[in-house]
Amino acid sequence: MGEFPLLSLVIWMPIVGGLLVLATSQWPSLNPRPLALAVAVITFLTSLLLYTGFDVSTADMQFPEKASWVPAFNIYYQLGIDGISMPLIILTTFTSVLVILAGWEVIKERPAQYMAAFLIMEGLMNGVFAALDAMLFYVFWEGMLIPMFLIIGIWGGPRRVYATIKFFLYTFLGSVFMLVALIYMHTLSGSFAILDFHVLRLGLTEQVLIFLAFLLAFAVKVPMWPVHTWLPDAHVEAPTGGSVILAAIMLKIGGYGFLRFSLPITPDASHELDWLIIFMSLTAVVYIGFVALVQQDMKKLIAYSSIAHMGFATLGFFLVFTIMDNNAGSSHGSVMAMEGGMVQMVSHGFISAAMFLCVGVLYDRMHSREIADYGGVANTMPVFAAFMMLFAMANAGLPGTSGFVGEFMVILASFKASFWIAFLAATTLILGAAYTLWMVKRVMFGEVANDRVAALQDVNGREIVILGSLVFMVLLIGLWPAPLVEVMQVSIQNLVAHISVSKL
Amino acid sequence: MVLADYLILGAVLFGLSVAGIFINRKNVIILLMCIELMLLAVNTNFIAFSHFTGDISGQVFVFFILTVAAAESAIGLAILVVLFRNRHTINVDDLDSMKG
Amino acid sequence: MENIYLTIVLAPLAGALLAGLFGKVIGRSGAHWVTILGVATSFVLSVVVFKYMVIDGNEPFNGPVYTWMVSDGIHMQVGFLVDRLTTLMLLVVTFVSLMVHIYTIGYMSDDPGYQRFFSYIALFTFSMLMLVMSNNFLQLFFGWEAVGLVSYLLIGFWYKRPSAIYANLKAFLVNRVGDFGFLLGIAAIVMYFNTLDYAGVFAAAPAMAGSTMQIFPGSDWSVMTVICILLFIGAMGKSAQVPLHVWLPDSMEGPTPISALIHAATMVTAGIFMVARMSPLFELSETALSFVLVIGSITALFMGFLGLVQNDIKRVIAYSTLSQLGYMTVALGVSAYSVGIFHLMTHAFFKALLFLAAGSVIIAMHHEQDIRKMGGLRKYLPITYWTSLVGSLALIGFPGFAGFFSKDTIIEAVHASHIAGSGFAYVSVLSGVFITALYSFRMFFLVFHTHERFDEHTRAHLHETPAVVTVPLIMLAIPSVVAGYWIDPVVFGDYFGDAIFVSHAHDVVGHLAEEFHGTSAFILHGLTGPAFWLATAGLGTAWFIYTQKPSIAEQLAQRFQLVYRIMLDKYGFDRFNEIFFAGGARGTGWTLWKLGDVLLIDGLLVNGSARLVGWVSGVVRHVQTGYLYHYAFSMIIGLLLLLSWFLWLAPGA
Amino acid sequence: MIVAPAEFMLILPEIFVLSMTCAILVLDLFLKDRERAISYWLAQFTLVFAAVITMTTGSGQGELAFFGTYIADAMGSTLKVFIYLVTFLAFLYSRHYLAERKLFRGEYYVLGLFAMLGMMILVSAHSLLTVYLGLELLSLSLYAMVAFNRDSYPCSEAAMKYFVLGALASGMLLYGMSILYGLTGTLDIGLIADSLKGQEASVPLVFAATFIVVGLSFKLGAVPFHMWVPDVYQGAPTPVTLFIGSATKIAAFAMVMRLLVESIGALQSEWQGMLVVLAVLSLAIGNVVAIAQTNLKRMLAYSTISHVGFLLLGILSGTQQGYAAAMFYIITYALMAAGAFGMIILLSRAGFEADEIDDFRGLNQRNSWFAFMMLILMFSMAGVPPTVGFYAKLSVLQAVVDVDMIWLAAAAVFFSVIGAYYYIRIIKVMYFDKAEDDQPLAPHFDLRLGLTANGLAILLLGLFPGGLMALCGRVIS
Amino acid sequence: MIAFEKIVFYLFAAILVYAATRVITVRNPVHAALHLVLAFFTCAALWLLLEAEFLAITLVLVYVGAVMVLFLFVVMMLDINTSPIREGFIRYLPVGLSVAGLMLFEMYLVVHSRYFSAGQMPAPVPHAADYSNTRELGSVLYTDYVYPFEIASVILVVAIIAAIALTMRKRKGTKTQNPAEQVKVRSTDRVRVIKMEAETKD
Repeated sequence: MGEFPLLSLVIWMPIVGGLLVLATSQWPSLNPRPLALAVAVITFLTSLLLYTGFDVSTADMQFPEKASWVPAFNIYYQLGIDGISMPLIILTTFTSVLVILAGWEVIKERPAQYMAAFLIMEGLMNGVFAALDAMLFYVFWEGMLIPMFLIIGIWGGPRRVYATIKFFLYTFLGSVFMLVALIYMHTLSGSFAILDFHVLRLGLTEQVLIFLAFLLAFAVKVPMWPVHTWLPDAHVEAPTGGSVILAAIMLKIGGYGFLRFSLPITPDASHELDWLIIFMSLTAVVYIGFVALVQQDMKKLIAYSSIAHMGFATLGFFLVFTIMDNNAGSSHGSVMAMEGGMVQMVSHGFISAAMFLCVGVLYDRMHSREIADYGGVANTMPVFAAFMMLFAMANAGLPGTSGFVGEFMVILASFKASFWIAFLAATTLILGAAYTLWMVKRVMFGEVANDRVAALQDVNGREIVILGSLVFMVLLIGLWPAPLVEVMQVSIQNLVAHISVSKL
Repeated sequence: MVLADYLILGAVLFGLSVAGIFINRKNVIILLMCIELMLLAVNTNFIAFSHFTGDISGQVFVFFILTVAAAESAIGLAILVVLFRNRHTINVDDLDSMKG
Repeated sequence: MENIYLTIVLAPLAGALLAGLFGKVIGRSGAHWVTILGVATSFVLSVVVFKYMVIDGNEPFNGPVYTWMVSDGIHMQVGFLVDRLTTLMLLVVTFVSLMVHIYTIGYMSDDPGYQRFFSYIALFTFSMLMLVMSNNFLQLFFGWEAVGLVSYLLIGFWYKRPSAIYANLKAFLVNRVGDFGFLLGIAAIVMYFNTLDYAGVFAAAPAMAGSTMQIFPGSDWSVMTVICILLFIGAMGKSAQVPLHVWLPDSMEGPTPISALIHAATMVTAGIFMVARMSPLFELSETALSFVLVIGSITALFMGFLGLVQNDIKRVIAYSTLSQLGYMTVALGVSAYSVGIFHLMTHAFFKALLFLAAGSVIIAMHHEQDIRKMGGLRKYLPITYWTSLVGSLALIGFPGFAGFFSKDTIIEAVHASHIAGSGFAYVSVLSGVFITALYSFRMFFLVFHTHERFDEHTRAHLHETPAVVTVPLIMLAIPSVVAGYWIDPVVFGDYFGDAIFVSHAHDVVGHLAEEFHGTSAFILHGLTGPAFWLATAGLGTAWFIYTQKPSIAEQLAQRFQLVYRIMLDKYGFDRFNEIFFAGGARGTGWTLWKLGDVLLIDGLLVNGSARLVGWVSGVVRHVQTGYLYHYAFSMIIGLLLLLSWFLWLAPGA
Repeated sequence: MIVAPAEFMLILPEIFVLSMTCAILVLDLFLKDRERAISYWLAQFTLVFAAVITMTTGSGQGELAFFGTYIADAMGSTLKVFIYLVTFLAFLYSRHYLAERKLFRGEYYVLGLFAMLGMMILVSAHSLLTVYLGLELLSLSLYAMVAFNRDSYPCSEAAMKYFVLGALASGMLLYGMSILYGLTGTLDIGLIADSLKGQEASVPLVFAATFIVVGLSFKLGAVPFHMWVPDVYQGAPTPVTLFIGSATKIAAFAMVMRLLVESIGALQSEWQGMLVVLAVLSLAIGNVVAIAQTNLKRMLAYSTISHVGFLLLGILSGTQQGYAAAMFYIITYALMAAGAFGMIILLSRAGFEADEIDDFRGLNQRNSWFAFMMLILMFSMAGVPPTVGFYAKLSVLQAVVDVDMIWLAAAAVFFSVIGAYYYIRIIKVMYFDKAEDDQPLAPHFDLRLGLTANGLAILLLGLFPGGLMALCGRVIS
Repeated sequence: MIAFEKIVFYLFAAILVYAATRVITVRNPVHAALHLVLAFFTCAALWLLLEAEFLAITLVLVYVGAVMVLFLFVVMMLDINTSPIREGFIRYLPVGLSVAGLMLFEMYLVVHSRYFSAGQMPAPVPHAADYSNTRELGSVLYTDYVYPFEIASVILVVAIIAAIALTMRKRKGTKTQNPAEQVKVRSTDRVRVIKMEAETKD
C-alpha cells in the first residue's frame, strides 16, 4: 500500500485516455471506440486493485498521496480513500465501461468526442471521490460539469439546450456558495485539507451558515426536493450514457458530500437542522413517488424515481441525531442508517444505470420515450423483457436485489428515530412498486401496441453483456451485501463517533 | 486673498462645466469646451495651492496639463472631423448607433 | 441434515433457473422434467425430514447458512429453522406443488410459454420454501416478497390479456400494502430486540410485554400490540384478509395451476404460517389477537357471501378460499394456532384438488369458465366429477372428510374462547358453514348436474382430461379425505412441541383436547353439532334451488336487488380502491407534479428567476441609451452620489 | 541635480521602446505596402526585446529614479512583461485582420507601441504627474486607435464617445489630484503617503479620494463609470478592442495600485467603502446586462465590467494578499480577453465581422479545435475549474473572506452564477447549434498558433496556478 | 494693497464666472468659443495675482492663441447647423442646475473647511521684484521634471501622428499625370474606329 500512486492512476488514466481518444477525431478513418473501451476497462481493472488492497479494519485514509499544488493557498494535491469513497470509485469505473459500450453503435455523430467526454468525466468523478483537499475536490466537482454539459447539449434530445443550461446553472449555483464556505474555513484553519476541516472548531452560527452552503451544493446534486427539477429535464434530454452517468454517479456525489463535508464539519448544525433534511428526504420519497406515478415519459419517470431513492440515502445519513435524541443519547442504529444510505447509493447506481440503459435500448429502436408509444414489448423482445422485469423489481426494492438492502436498513434504523419517519419512508414499498410496475405494465405487457413495436428486435449480444453485468451486480449486492457493507463499516462507525461529539 | 477664495472660484468653474455638460446635449464642441472649463478649474486649484504652499511643483503640473490639453484638443478635433466626414453631423443625438 | 435442508430449497431453484434461462436449449419436456425433478427431490427430502424430525423425534435445527451482512452489531443472516411446524409446511408445500407441476404438463401443453411457466412455478416453490424454512425475519421477508414477485409473474403470465396484467399489478400492490406493515413490524422488532433471529426475539419477548411506546404523542401503546398488528397487516396482505383481500379473486387471471398453487400451498398460507410462527409474540398481546380474530371473522363470513353470486368457476373457488382463510385467521385469533395450521394443511389439499378439478373442467370445456354455460358434465368427466365431490365435501366440512376435522375444531375453539370478539367470530364461522355449503354445491350442481348449457361444438370435443391431469386429482383427493384423521397428533397431541407457543390463559385447544376422545368420537360429536346441520342445510338448499327450482335464485336476486347488487359489486371494495386509492394517487401525483414541480418550483422559482433576470437585463440595458450626454450624466451623478455618501460618512463631517 | 547613469539603466525598457517606435515611425514612411510586414516584425521584435531588457534589468527592490518620478520595482517589471505579452498577442492576432481590411499601416503599430509606452510609464509612475502623463499618453493613443479605421462610422462614434468621456474623467481625476496636492504639498507618491501616514482621515482627503476613485473607475470601467465600455468595445476595430480589453486593464490595475494603495493607502478604510459600492454595482450590472446582448464584443464588454467588479473585490480587501489576488486576476483576465477577442478575429474575414454571437454557430463542426479553445476561454471567464479563471476568482474571494466580508463574497459568487449563463450561451451556440456559415475556416498559421497557445495557457495555468500566484504574491509584498 | 488685490480678484472672478456661464448658455458655438477666450484671459489675470506669470502667459499664448483658434476653425469648417443646439435647453436646465448646485455646495463645504482656512494656509509673503517665475519653472523643468517633460514630448508626437493619421487623406478630385504612361501611348490607343451600321429611319 502507499508507494504506487494508484489513485492518481485511476484519475488520470481515463483523462489522458480521453484526450487521446479526442485526438483520434482528427483522423476520421480511425475508430475511437476500441481505444475508449480499452481505457475504460483498464481503468476499471485498476480500480479493482483498490478493493483488493483495501484494509477494512481502519478508518484512516488509504492509498494516500500528497504533493504541493498551489502553495500560495496551501492547496495540496492530496488523495486518499476510505470505506465511503472506495465503493463509489469502483461504481464509477464500472459504470463508465458500460457507458462506453452503450454508446458503441448509437452514437454516430462525433463518437470520439462522445467517448472522450465520458472518459474525462470518469477521471474527474474519481477525483471527486478521492480528493482529500477541499479545493482539489472543488476543482473536480466543478470540472465534471463541463463534459456533462456538453454531453447533454450535443448528443441530447430536442430540448437539450434548455435542459443542459438548466442543469449547469442549477448545479453551478449550488456549488458556488460551497466555495465561499470552503474559503471561509480555509481562512480559519489555514488549510484546505478536508481532514483538517473535520477537526476545525466552529461556533453554531458559523456551522449553520456553512451547513446551509453545503446543503445547497449537495442538495442540488443529490437532488433533494425542492431543488430537484433539473434532474428530470436533464435525464430526459441526455443521451442514454449521459443519463446513466448522471443517475449512477453524479447524484452520488451529492450524497458523498454530506458524508464527507456536512456531517463531520458541521455536526452541531447538522443536529440543529436535521429535521430539514429529514423533511426534504421524506418529501422526496412521498411527494416524488406520487409525481413519478403520473409521468408519461419513461426517462422522466425513472428520473423521479431516482430522486425518491436518493431520498433514502439522505434520510439514512441524517437519522443519527434523531436516533440519539429519542434513545437517550445512544446512537445505536445510526451506523445502520448511514450504511443503508451508502448501500442505497451504490445500489441505486447500478439499478438506475440499468433502468436508463433499458430505456436506452428501447429508445435506440423506437426513438421515443413516451410510455404511450409502447405496449406489448414483451411479445417481441422477450429477453429484454426479462431484464427489464428484474431491474424494475430491483427498482421497486424487491428483496434479493440490491434495491432492497439500502431501503431495508434505512427503514429499520428510521424506526429507532421515529415511528412516523419509518412509516413515511416505508410508503416507498407501495409507491415504488406502483410507479415502476405500472410503467412496466404499460410498456412491456399487453398486446403489441403498434407496428413499430411489432418490428422491434430483441437485445443483441452487446446489450446482453451490458445488462447482464448489471444483473450480476444487482443480484450480488442483493443476495450478499456483506462485502460491500464490510468495507464501509469502520469508516462509518468512525464517522458516527465523530459527529456524536459536539464541536461547540 | 485667502486660498479658499481661489478654491471656491475653481469649484464654481467646475460646477459650471458640469452644468454645461447637463444643459448642452446637442453639440460635441460645446461639450469639449465644458471640459476645457473643467481643466481651467483644476489649473486654478493647482496654481492657488502652489502659491499658498510655496511649492513650484503645482505650477509644473499645470504646465503639463496645458501641454497635454492642447494635444488632447488636437486629437479630439481630429476625431470630430473624422466623425463629421462619416456622418455629416456632430449632433450628439445622432451618435447612437451603439446602445443597450 | 443441513445439506438436505439446503437441497430442499435449492432443488426447485435449480429447476427454475434451468427452465428459465435455458428453456430454449432444454426444450419443453426438458423444462418440465428439470422442474418436476427439482420439486420431487424437495418432496422426497421433505419426507425424509419428516421422518427425521417427527418420527425419529430429533431436536429442531436452527442454524445459519451464510451471513448476509452485519450492520451496527445486528447480524443479518440467511438461515434455517426446521422444526415440526416447518416440516409440516414442507410436506404440504412440496406435495401440492409437485401435484401442480405434474398437472401443468397437461394443462399448459398448448401454451407457448411452457418453459417459462415451469420456471415460475418452481421458483414459486423455492420462494415458499425459503419463507417457511427461515429462522429470521430478514429471510422471512425475502420469501414473503419473493412469493409476491412470482405470483405477480404468474398472475400476469398471459401478459397479453389486459385483465391479467391488471390483476397482477393489483395483486402486487395490495401485497405491498401488507408488506408495508410487515416491514414496519420488522423494524419495530429490530428496534426493541436488536436482532432479527426468531430465537432471540422470542426469548426476549416476554420481558417486553409491559413496555409501551408512543405513536401519537400522549398515547401509550403496548409495544407487543404494535409489533403484532404491524406483522399481521403483512399477513392480511398475503393471506388476503379484508380489506386487503381484493387481489385474490382477480388472481384467477393466471392459469389454473397457479390458482391452485397460490390458493392452496403457497402465498396465501404464508400469512397464516407467519402468525403461527410468531405465536410467542401474538400471545403477548390480546389486543392483537382480538384484531386478528375480528378480521378473520369478517373475512370468513362476508367473503363467503360473495361466492354465492359468482358465475366464474374459479372465482367461486377463490371466494371460498377467502372465506377459508378467514377461518384459519379466526383460529389464530383464538390462539388455536395448531388448528389454524391444521386447517391450512387440509385446505391445501382439498382446495388444490378443487382448483385442479376446475382446471380439468376448463380444459374439457376449452377454456370456458362460466358455470352458467356448463351443466351435466358428470357423464363426460367422471374422474373429475368424483374428485370434485370429494373436494367439495371436504370444503363444506362434511363429517369424515378432512375439512370437517379442521373446520369443526376451529368452530369449537372459537366457541371455547373468551377473548374480545369471540362471540361475533362464533356467529360468523357458524353462518359461514351454511354459506360455504351453499355456494360450493351451487357450483357443483351447476357444473356437473342440471342440463347441459353448452353448444354442440363443445360437446363434440368433450372428454375426460388426460392422465397428467387426473392423476394429481386422485393424488390430492386421497389426503383430502384422510388428512383429517391426523388431527389427533397435530392438534390435540404434542406434534408442534415448542414450535408453537400458547399462553395458558388462551389455551382453548388444550381445553378442547380434554374433551377429545379419538377421531370416531369426534365425528360422532360433529354429527350432533350445529355446524353439521348447517352444512347439510346448505347442501340441501343448493340442491333444491339449483337443480329443482332454478327460478328461485332469480327471484331472490330480484327480491333483494340491493343486496344482490352490493354483492355483485363485492361490497364496493374494488370500486373504492380504484377511485380512492388508484385515482387518488394519480390525482395527487398529477397535482403535485403540475402544481408543485411544473408550476411552483420550475415555473415560478427556476424559470421565474431566470425570466426575472432576463427581464431586468432587458430593462437595465436601456439605461445604456447610446447618447453621449447620458453617459456623462451617469459619471457625474455617480461622482455626486459617491461624494455625498462618503462625505456624509467621513470622520469629522 | 544630476541624473545618475544608473538611473537610465532603470528606464532602459522605456527608452528602448520609444527609440524603436520612432524608428518604426520613420522607417514606415519608406516602406511600400507589401513590405509593411517589416513594421510588424519590428514591432514584435521591440516587444520581445523589451521583455528581455525588463527581465534582465528588473530590480527587486523599489528603486526611485528621476527625482522620484519613476519607480522600478518588481511589481512594475512583472506587469510590464505581461503588458508586452498581451500587446504581442494583440499585434499577432491583428496582422491578417488589418491586412484584409487595408488597415495594415505602420501608424497602427506606432500608436500601439506609444500606448504601450504610456502603460509602462503608468506602471512605473511614482508621481501624480507621471501617472497623469502616462495615462494621457495611453489614452490619446487609444483614442486614435479606436478611430483608426476612419472610414467606419461606428469606429468614429466610439472614438468620439471614448474621447469625450475620457477627457471628462481626466478632469475629475485631476481635480482630485489638485486637492490631494493642496493637502500634502507634494506630487511625489511616496511623500504623499508619508504625509498621510499619521494623519486622521479628513473631509478634504475623502473628497480628493473620491475624485481619484472616480477617475480610476473610469479607466477600469466600473459601474457607473462604465458607460463607454460597451460602445467602445463594440465600435472599435476588433484588434483595438482586444488591446483595450486586455493590456490597458493591466495598466489600469497598476494605476490603482500606485494611486490608491501606494499614495493614499492610509485612507484605505475610506476608499474601501467606495470600492464596495462600485464592485457590487459592477458585478450586478455587468453580469445582468450581458445576458441581453447579441453582439459578442458588446457582451464581452459587459463581461469586462463584471470582471472589474471582481478585481475591485481584491483591491478593496486592502491586504497584500488581496492586491496579489487582484494582480493575478487582472493578468489572467487579460490573457482570457486577448484569447476571446482573438477568436473573433479568427472567425472574421474580409468583409465579414464575426462579432455577433450567432456567428459562432456550429463552430465545433467547422473547427472543433478552436471551438475547444473558445470553450476553455468561456469557462475560464465563468470561473469554472480547471481553468485559470477559477483560481482568479478563488484568490479574490479568499482575500475578501479573509477580511470578514463574507456577504460580499456571497454576492460575488451569486452574480457570477448569473454571469455563467451568458458564457455558456456561447458554448451552446458553438457546440449545440448547427453551423449556418459553411465557409471553411482557414486561419493563418501564426494566428492559429497564437490562439492555441493562448487557450492552452489558460488551461495549463488552471492546472498549475501555483507559479503565477506565487509570483504575484512575491512582487506585491 | 490688500483691498486693491481683492477688488481685482473679485472683478476678474466675476468676469470669469460670467464668461463661463455664457460659454454654456449661448446658442452659437462661435460665441461660446469667444466667451471661452474671455474666460481664459480673465483666468490668466487671476493667475498673475497668484504670481504664476509664466503660466498666465502660456495660457493666453497656447490656449487662446492655438487651441481656441483650432476650435473656431473646426466649428466654422464643419459648418454646423446651430438651430437645434439649444433644443430642450430649458427642460434640462433645472436638472443641470440642481446637480451642479449640489456639487458646488459640497465642494464649497470642503474647500471652505478649516483645512484650507487662512490659519491653516496663510498667504505667502510676496516675492521680491526680481523674482522670475519663468526661471523658477525652467530650473525644475529640465532637472526634477525631465522625465515628465520627455513624456510630454512623446504625447505631442502622438497628437501629431494621430491627427495626421486620422485626417490626412489624398483628395479624391486631384488629377495627376503619369509620364511613363504618356510616353508609352500608341496611336491605336488614342483612336478606336468602331464600325456601326447605319441607322435607318422607321
